[in-house]
Amino acid sequence: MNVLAILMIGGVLAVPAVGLWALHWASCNGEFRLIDRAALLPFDEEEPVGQPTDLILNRHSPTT
Amino acid sequence: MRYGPLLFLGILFTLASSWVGLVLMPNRQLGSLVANSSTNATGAIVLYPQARSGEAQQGAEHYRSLGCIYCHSQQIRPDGFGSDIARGWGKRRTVARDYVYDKPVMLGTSRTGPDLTNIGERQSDYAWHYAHLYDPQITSKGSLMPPYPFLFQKRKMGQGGPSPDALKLAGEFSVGEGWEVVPKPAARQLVEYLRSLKTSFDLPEAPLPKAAEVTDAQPPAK
Amino acid sequence: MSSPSKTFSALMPGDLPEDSSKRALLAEIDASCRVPVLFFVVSGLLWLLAGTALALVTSIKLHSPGFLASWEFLTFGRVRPAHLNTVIYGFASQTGIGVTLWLMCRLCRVPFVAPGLATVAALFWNIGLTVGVVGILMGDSTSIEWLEMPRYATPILFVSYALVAVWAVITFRLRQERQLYVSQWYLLAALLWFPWLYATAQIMLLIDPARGVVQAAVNWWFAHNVLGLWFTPIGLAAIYYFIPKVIGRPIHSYYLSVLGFWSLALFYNWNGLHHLTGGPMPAWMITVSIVASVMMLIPVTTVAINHHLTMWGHFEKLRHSPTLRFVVLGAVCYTATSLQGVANSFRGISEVVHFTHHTIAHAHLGLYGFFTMVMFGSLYYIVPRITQREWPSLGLISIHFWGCFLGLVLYVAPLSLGGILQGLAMNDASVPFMKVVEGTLPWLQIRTLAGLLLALGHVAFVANLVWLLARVFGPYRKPVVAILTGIETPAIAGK
Amino acid sequence: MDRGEATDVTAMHAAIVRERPDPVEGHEPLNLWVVVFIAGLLFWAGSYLTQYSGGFRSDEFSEAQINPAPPPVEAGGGADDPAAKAAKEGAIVFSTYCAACHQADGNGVAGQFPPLAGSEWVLADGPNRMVRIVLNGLKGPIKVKGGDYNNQMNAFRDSMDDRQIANVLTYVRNSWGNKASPVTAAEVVAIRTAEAARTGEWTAEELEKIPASGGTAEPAAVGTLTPEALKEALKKLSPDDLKALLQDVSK
Repeated sequence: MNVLAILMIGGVLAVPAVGLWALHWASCNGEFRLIDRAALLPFDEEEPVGQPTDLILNRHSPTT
Repeated sequence: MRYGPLLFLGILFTLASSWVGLVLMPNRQLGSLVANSSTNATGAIVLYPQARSGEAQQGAEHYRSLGCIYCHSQQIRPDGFGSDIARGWGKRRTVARDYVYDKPVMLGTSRTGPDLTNIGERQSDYAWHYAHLYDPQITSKGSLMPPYPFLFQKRKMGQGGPSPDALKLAGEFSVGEGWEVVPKPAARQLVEYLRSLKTSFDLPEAPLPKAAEVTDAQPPAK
Repeated sequence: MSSPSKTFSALMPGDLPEDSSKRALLAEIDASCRVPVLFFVVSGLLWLLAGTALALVTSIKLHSPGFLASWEFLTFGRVRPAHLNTVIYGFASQTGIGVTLWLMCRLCRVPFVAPGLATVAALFWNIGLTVGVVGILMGDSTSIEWLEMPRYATPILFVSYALVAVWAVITFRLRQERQLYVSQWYLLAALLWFPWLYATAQIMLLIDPARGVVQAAVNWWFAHNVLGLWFTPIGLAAIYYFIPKVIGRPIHSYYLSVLGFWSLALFYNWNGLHHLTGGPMPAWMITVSIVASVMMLIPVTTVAINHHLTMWGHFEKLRHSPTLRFVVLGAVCYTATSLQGVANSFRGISEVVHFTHHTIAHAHLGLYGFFTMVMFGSLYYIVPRITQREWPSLGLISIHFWGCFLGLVLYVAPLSLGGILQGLAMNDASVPFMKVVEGTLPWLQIRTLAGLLLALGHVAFVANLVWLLARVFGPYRKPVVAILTGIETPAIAGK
Repeated sequence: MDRGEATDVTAMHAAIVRERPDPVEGHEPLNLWVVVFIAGLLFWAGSYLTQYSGGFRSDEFSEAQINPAPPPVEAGGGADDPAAKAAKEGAIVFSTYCAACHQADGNGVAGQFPPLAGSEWVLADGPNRMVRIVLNGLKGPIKVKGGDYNNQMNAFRDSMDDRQIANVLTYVRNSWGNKASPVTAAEVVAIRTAEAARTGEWTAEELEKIPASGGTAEPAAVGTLTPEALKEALKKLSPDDLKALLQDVSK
């Protein structure tokens, strides 16, 4: 029982510690550098930004 | 984010937190709960809850197999929270200890039908349960509960008239002269299970309404 | 499952059109996804049809209890879990895995690794599922909600799932693109969370049942996390990919995406026990879950803002892209159902709606309105690319969309309201219970009507897909340009 | 498909034009209000958690602060008016134990369960028979409101206490158009003690012999044991038998 409690407390302290360490490690390794670059990942030279795809319905409509 | 490790770590820790909190902790707090022993008025030791008789346990298996849980709950919410107690479904809220012998625990999440936590005390009549299972319309007109004819057997009546446990079917439900409907073992076991559902026992963590409260309100004298 | 497996012989990447060889990586990736993705998707949709049929039976039984009542294996208490398991593990999970495989390949920029592995996994999944659903109808249902499939079926599912997870890790390791897109976080998380949830639930509920109400805690920890940590991440991953992809514009704010993902990961998995409010659980467990449920406002609002601002100025494209239509509808339903969930988790509201049909409506708004819609949208985008064929009938697409949309509205709105009224009546002890029951009747009948509309949509979709797959056998046609420029094509003339 | 869309010049250019004024997509920083909103939520979470977690105990099931349980039903109802209390409890007891067979509207089920509404048995000028039925149950043929019934009602002597029986009978005698004198717990107590020896259900004929109202029925009729009857019986015994009997009883 007591042992378990100690383990619990230890875990409660350890988990955030590891988390903080991981964050530090990550930032040192440039994990967060230019993080928003990834926003462009769905696109490529064949389907670049600015080219809508899959517009197959109601093509006769005046709006396009 | 370019590399995996951080992502993996985060994914791991987030779920680990609730796994500890909502799985391990409950198991540590309630996983070894046992029946409560108390002494009743006559000084005898009373154990509650008690493991079910064989028949009732088989009935529980039918209850599970037929999916009764999808319309009937087995939990009484505290007085003043919902109308569970005001409707007389139970005398007190149910607590963890009420379920220590249930496998699986069938609390239920729907009340298309009434709660059954205490049905064994509210309705212990075999005849009623048989009629109700055979066709709920007999006992409860307008009920949305399906009939369970496959739990009963229609057979020719013996020379000695209807057998003792034959259903008393009249009017639109009668099965014709010389025929009778009798419950199969499954029906009997199911009813035994329902009759075994009783929670009107005192528990330290959930006492029954006190006798004092019971006797203070006398009906008006003539 | 037989029709797809027959299809595949004709689907091998041999019959690719000449001019597509010019297309670089994308074409190669899409082509490599054909067999495994189609296997998951097609069998998923077959299960959808089965699940829809079971759903209709269930719904009719609920307001006409005499319907099909004389057969034990078709009694309400068995058809209902059969419906749930077919749509959850048969349709939703398999289609979700199919979409996941394709997204992973595309975002990792690697052609499908070991298609054989994934195809075998799909095969086993369907076997396990058939065993499980038949087991339920035969009376071996465990009566543990969301885990009704009997013990002898689940290991098969688990093995097949493990194969998928292994595949995902391999693909992830081999990825050519080092940057990770938000969709990939969600997909990876889902793929790693699910086995953990499933294993825990199986062990503590079926293999070595925990004592008493601990089972209830595990049950709802699992059941809610199947939604929150399995379907929701896959659905959000698809939304995060397809909205920017279709409108040709990156997601509005990447920081919001980060916030949305980690707050979801942090809070969603604590939600489960709000299903036991008022039940025989220590107060703190319920309270913790309520707090976590309210915290869900963070991921929900951030994701909603992000998607809305991304769509801003592009709403007219909804008229032209079936993918966008379904995906955006799904995104809206996600916001709606999440806010509804937050509200329902409060003790005061739970007191009314708990135990009523309101919960059922809520679940369908989430799993159907959100997840299923997003999956439909994704398939409209994926299937033409991996089969090199266009959708034969635009008319069927419209029938599909409007059937599902109207059906959804007609299902969720009335049943939510009916559930609230039911709860209010039930909490008034002076109303006889039979009166409460009678009060729910009209809402349950409307639900059957809605179910018919949904079924219509599903049939239209599957018909369109079968038609498309049938063309895979024939000579390659070049319909796309014609359709996009509005020139009549055999397909359009044919509808 | 890609080839097709590439040929769709108009849409493509239209889109590109729309993109120009918006070059920094994916780079939008966090909105301050989002941060404030989150901080507020976290604060609420902390306070709610500390206030309503019952000290994270395994045997603390109620978050009383949120749902102060009103006084129990027995004491609840119309303030201190005992009549209101009695009526309220009577209704609850009825829905708990009786409504399943006799139905919420008291009309029973034709051929199965006899009606209570307008039943001559219920409206009898005294509760003697009804109390006995509730205590020990009833079986065999019985005629109610001209209808024939032959079913079994089980005994409630253990599941209901005297006050509950009194209240539910008062409720039955004054609902669905019924109008009859209320039943007091005292009457129930008297009959319960008088019939302490009784086991098994009553039958209609047995009950017919009991006067509907007035004090407990004469012993002979129903084999009850009032003190007077006991004295009479003992007088008939021989001294030895009496001694033996007393010794027997005293142990």
